[in-house]
Amino acid sequence: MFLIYCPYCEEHREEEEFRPKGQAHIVRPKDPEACSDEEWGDYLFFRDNPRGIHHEMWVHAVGCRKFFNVTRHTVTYEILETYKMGEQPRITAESLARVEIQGNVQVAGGGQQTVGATNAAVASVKGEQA
Amino acid sequence: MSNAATFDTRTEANIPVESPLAYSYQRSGAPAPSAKSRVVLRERAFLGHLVLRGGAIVLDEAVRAVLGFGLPARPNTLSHSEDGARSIQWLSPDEWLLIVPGGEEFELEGALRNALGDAHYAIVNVSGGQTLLELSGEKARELLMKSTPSDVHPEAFPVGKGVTAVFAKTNLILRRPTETRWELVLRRSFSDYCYRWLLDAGAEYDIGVER
Amino acid sequence: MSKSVTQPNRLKEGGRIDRSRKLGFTFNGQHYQGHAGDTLASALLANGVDVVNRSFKYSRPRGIVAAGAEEPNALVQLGSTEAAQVPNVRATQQALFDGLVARSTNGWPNVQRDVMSLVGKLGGRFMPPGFYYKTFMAPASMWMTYEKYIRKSAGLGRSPMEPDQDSYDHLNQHCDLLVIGAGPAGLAAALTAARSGARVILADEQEEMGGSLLDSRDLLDQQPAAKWAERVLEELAGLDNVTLLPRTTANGYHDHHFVTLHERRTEHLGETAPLVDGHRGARSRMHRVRAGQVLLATGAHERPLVYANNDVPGNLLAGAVSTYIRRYGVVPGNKLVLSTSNDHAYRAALDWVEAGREVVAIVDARANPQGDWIDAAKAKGIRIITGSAVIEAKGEKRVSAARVAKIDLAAFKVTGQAETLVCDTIASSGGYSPVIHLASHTGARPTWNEEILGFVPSLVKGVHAAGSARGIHDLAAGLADGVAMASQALEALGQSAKAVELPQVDSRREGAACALYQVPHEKPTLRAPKQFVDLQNDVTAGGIELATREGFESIEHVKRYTAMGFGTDQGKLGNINGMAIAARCLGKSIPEVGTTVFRPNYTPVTFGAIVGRHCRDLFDPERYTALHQWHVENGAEFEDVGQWKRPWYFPQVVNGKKETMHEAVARECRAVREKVGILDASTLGKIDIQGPDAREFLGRVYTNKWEKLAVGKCRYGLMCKDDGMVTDDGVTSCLAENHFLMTTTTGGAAAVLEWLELWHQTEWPELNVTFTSVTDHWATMTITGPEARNLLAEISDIDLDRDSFKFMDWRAGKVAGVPARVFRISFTGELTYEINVQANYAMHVCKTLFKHGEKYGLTPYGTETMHVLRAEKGFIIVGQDTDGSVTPEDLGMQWCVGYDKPYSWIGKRALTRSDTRRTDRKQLVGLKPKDPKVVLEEGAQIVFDPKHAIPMPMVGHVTSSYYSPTLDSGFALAVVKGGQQKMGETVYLPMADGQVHEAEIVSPIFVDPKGERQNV
Amino acid sequence: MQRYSGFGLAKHALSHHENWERQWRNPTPKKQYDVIIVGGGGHGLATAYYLAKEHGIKNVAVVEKGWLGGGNTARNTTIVRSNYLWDEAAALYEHAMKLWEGLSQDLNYNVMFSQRGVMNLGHTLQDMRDIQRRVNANRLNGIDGEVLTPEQIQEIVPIMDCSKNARYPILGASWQPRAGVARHDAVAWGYARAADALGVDLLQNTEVTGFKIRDGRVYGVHTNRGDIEAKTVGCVAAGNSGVLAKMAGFRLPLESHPLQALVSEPLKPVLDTVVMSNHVHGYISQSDKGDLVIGAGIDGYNGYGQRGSYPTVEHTLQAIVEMFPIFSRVRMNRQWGGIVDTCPDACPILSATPVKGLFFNCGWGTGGFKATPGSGHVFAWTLAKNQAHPLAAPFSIDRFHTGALVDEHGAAGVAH
Repeated sequence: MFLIYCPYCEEHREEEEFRPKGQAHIVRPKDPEACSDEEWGDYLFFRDNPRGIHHEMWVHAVGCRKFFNVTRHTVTYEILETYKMGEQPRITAESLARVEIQGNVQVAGGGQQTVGATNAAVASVKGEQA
Repeated sequence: MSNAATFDTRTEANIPVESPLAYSYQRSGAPAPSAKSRVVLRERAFLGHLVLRGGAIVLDEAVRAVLGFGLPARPNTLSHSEDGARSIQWLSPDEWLLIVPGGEEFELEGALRNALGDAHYAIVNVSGGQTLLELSGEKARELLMKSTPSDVHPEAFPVGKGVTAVFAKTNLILRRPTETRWELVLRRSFSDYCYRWLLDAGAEYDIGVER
Repeated sequence: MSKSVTQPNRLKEGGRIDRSRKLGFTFNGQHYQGHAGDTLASALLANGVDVVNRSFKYSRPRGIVAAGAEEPNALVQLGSTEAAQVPNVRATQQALFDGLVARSTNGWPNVQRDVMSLVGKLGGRFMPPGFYYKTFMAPASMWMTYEKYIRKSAGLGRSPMEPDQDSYDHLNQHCDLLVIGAGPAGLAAALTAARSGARVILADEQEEMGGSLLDSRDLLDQQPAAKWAERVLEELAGLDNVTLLPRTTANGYHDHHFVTLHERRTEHLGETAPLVDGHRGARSRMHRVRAGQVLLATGAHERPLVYANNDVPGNLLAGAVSTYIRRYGVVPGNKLVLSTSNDHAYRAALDWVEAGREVVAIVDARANPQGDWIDAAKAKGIRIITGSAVIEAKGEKRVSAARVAKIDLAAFKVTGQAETLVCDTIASSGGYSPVIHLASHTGARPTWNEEILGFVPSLVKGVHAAGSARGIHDLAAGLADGVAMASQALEALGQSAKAVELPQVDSRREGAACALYQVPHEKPTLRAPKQFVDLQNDVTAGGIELATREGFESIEHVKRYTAMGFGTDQGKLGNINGMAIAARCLGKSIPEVGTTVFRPNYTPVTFGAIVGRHCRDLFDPERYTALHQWHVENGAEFEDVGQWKRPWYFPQVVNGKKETMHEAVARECRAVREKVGILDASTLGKIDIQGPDAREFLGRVYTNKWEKLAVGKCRYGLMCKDDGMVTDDGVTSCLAENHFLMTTTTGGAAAVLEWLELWHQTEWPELNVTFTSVTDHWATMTITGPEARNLLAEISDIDLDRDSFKFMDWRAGKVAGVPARVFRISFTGELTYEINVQANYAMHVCKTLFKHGEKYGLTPYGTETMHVLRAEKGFIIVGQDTDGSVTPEDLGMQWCVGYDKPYSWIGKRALTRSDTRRTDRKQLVGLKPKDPKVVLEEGAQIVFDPKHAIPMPMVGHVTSSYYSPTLDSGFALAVVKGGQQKMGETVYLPMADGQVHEAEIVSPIFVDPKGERQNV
Repeated sequence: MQRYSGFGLAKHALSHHENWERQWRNPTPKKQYDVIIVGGGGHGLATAYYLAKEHGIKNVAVVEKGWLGGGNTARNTTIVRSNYLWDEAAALYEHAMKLWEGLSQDLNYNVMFSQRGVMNLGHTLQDMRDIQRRVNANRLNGIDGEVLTPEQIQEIVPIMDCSKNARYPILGASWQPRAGVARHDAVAWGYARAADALGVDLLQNTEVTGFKIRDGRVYGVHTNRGDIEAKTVGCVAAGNSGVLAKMAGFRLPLESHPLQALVSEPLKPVLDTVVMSNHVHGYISQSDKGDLVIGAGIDGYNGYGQRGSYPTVEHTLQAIVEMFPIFSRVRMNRQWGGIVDTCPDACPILSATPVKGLFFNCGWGTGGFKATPGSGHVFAWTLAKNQAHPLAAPFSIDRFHTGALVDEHGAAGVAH
């Protein structure tokens, strides 16, 4: 069960208070009538579904009822940041990849980094791993 | 003016009213508190409950002008009048719950609307839809631990805090106005469930219900 | 009780039991006695009970092997009454209580003489791993018969057949540091954190905290180690910031340091929770712990050696022998042979000798073991046979001898002549495996440590391991590690650790262990007597070898093919040995073979404890309206709609007979059509919408137009998702220029509110509008029927004149002296007023209505009558007449679609996709059965050609179907392909009983098609 | 291939089981194959088997990043049924059901397909409408099924609480007698052994790291063991389909979610059929070993972690104890999670893709195991003929653009 920091309540709360709402930053086309069926279908149904860093929307359903965004690793389930609606993530797959190449650290297949492969720089960015 | 309809839902005192727990008392009973009771529950029915929506700065100003105290400054906290009879709780960055003695809510709404003028805000009277329970006693906190995943340890939940919380399989508003007292604000339709839950979970503490 | 008092294996003194308290218990129908402080296992051993169970597959006699959670054999069925039965209780973890009743889980007619053991003896050879995949295939039709017999031998214990009388609960806990395990490292860690002021929880699975300190031979500060443990526990118990949880197993480590701790509160007291002060508390309790940091001080499990017939009762773990002697004052035999790969196990022999019994020999696999333990054994005159191991046990229901031989570890073979040593007990030790289960739950893969010959946990951030749990088996080092790891955890929390003075431990010289898992036998593994790896699942070394021979090379394949580690002990004893054997067979190293993943639970937990209080009456909330008591008192039958209890119908007693639903509904329908009925409509969702942009917002989320709705007016609205499918509907009223009251379906209320918030917060934050649920604030009573106006007029000050208060208007005024908003909208097609009052007044208004309503024939009706009446009018129920694949156009509700609204409202774009443009989509129509007596089945499938062979092309289905008292016939709503263009055509409904009903496609509006009655 | 039989088993017993052959080889990858199947789970192995057996295409590699059958095949609750609502889905699952019925003999591997019947409970009036609708549709589609009354249910499952006092009383159920359970691992192993015998190379520990694509056409895959070429590549990777699609340069209408399951300790037989309830949200059967096999819900967030949230397990067991109060003292042994790739309409994707020669078979969500033989069978046809099998045609990716969804949420309900 996750522990999620609500950027509006400014507290960590239990996952039971929240509901996941899927991929974040999906914007409804400004002019739907100008969309092709393909574009409209893409907007409705097609998702990034990454194995790794995922920006996703949650709602603090039992709480402030605000929607907000979470950057989370979909294998380790580690939450790297939460941010308010309208804001952009500070941590992305790309930003992490840059750090990882510098650190030359291998992440185990399960996504969990083992004790033998510690690297402070990556660990701090990757948050929960050490 | 916000151009919203106001409506005084109260009427003469001689018309009978029923609290959301009326059926529950009849169906599940209300064990009287005894010397053994380590948790005591009391319903404070028929209070005035108003939801305020809008920007904190404008609302704070209006509330101060009308009630003499302001909005709570921080998320998840309460502010209240000196005698404790009126309180305002932060619910979200643009939402507060105002609880006042029963019967004050309509005039208060009007006064606030006057004070707020053309500002963007909303006030909604929800007095019929919720009730407030007080919990006290040495095991009140443990009873809450059985019921909610919120951290109710004094370090994490000091006096003056209030949150929306998961409670058993529903949710409610949980507040701690004083060192010894907890308040639960329940939705009417879930109140029987919450009441039965409290009696069941509180049985081992000889929970008593003050009526 | 005649022969029950002897306890032949109980020592005169020693151990932590209370000899002054005698407890009687029954095992397999035989009465015995033990003492307070015993486990069921120690009491059975004290009484000389050898055979405690039969094995799962081969039905071999089995005895107690271990003293804790790793025990694979001693599973019992507990309980003296049916409702109190608990299957598969591990005797080593069950505290003895007076009157305990237990039976072996297997063995028929009894565990001593088991019929199935013949099968095991003779047929064992014919049951290699996976044998069922290779057999029972011919003839195909016989598998179900074979399976019936296979199933008969399934299972260990049995389920109770009566409901549990006990209750369970949850306690949500939060702490800075959770310490799991109260052995030396855990106690040192907890003490460090506690003194530093952190919120600490210390949990330990055993009856008594202290772990290995309780049976240690070591002295701490010149005192028995247990004394130090007692002192520390006393200090911890006195601190406010510490919660001590004995008898509490951490059974699952979930994300973000959420750990479930299962506290067995009363299982040591009796089979049901005792009455205390008139209350029966929870039998057990699940602590749902959110920890800042977690410290695993879970210790290690000793590995047995794998040798032939190592399952015969009398084969025990060396450490268990010490535990039984030192903690329980029980020596589980007379003549001991110890087979070991390490120094530490020597203490079992020392304890045995000191208990006054004979150690036949210590058999050490190492050529030249050196160390203090060895010296101590020599000093006691114990024979030590080096470079050797027990290769085979002899005996059937109890060990009678051990065959010992020289072995070559590297070549994996027996190199000398075997010597047979007469004995009744063989203790073995192949080293110590850190208990890595909880760390493994987090998803972190453990890593093999060649130095300690075990897997050590990998740790995600926030998790720490200390002491034996990470391979630090030395006592002094383990204590220091506890302090160090607690300090590390505190630092991570931003707290600083206060220094803790550790007790002095005498240092001891210990030699290195050797790697020994399976012991070679003279015969090849597949021909040797069975060498058990997983005792609970009867997995043998030969089975593992066979699996690898057949190409099962991944350890997961080996595990699955042989069932290794699938037992209730989850391979605590066997897994590492099994991996080592697989590695040997595959010519790989253990880390190359890898480990399987441990999953929660660490040890099994009753469903009841996980369920907690969320059962029976509290399984799920029941939501009531303010009029619920009235409904109950008036005999309503209820329908579950979401969590709401809604009156379904109100059966009356007519001539001493209670009406059927059909009768009641017919009566209620007639009352509405002819007089007046009343419905509790309070469950409909109600959302207060305020703000200058409210109107614009409504226009975007509803399919129809809202810009012209005047104050005092109401309008029906239809809501779609952006895929164009109908998702909710309801009436929204304009209360003031910037103020609306939206109603939603009962089931959709919460979802619609969240839907509105979603769009407002994510797409249109610029719109100035707010949404607040007022569902519970208002109670809604719908009075409907020709007499509705007359009735309302009696108790209301509102001008009800048909021209001033028109259909689709709302007015405020008083009803029964209570301020009310009255909406003139209709879901029945009759003259209708929906009276909304603050819910606290609802009962008064309701009673007043009935007081005045009697003369008008006011009749309460429920959801069933509501459904009939609305269906007669062709009004849809979202979720019944729609299923998420229906557009407004499919419903024939083009009148409710604002095609030319400036904003491309939610759902609009999707209506022009190629599939939604099709003209042969399923469309809502009415169906008139050709036989008016027929009420079509809801869900009946519709075909055009009933003579078509199966599979028959289906063109739609019946969504709503009722008998109409008004029409005196059945009628239905349905969706039919292209139905709107097929009015008057005949369709067919082939039913399960062979009947084929005929029906005509008609307009869905059956009553008052012009809508005159609601306008009167 | 060494044929399995009771007689053969006895013969091997006499030689101490020292002469059993490998069930499949462990070959070195060839440079080139006619077809590459990415994903060595049940569906992938079945696809390879039917390619070889029915279409004579034997130069096939199954590329598996871990061990055969190690994904959802090994993690599901083994329910097999075909009583789906919509014609398209029903036809596909019934096709699978017919193959299940002769599978042990076809593969010469006992997959322990046990047709003990599956019951879907209805607790509300709308549940019952949906059940009637589905059973009526099944019947006209030639799929067995009936609607049971509470009394009939009680007779089949005497230990269930069918009383009116339950929070959500049982109002009825749908019942498919031909449905049941099968031994999940055996399905993967049986297909693997049979495919291997026909010449298919099963490449374990071989991870696809990319696709070789030129001019919009696939030519093979990159793997950690080198490049492997083929002009036809079929991806059957369940939860990891989205990752593969990304490698090939497109997205899918999928989200991968954790789906949890759990088992009790083994018990003497007490429940002989499969009971599912969408409304109180739980389903349960008892394995031949005696474990109660219980499906928990799907977690709402995306996750590849093969574990989900604890409250999901709590809610599931609450439902089980609500239906079976006698199980309160039974103990839960183990829980685990799989990764399910869910489609917006709860139906699979069996489809060509924007890359020529590259096909995807995915999106089975919570219902993949029961489809294994049918999925493999129609996908093999599709790969062999480079054209959608008629049963696969409705499940093309295009439907998410045209809007022709096959909405099986009602039938899929909770995970199963």
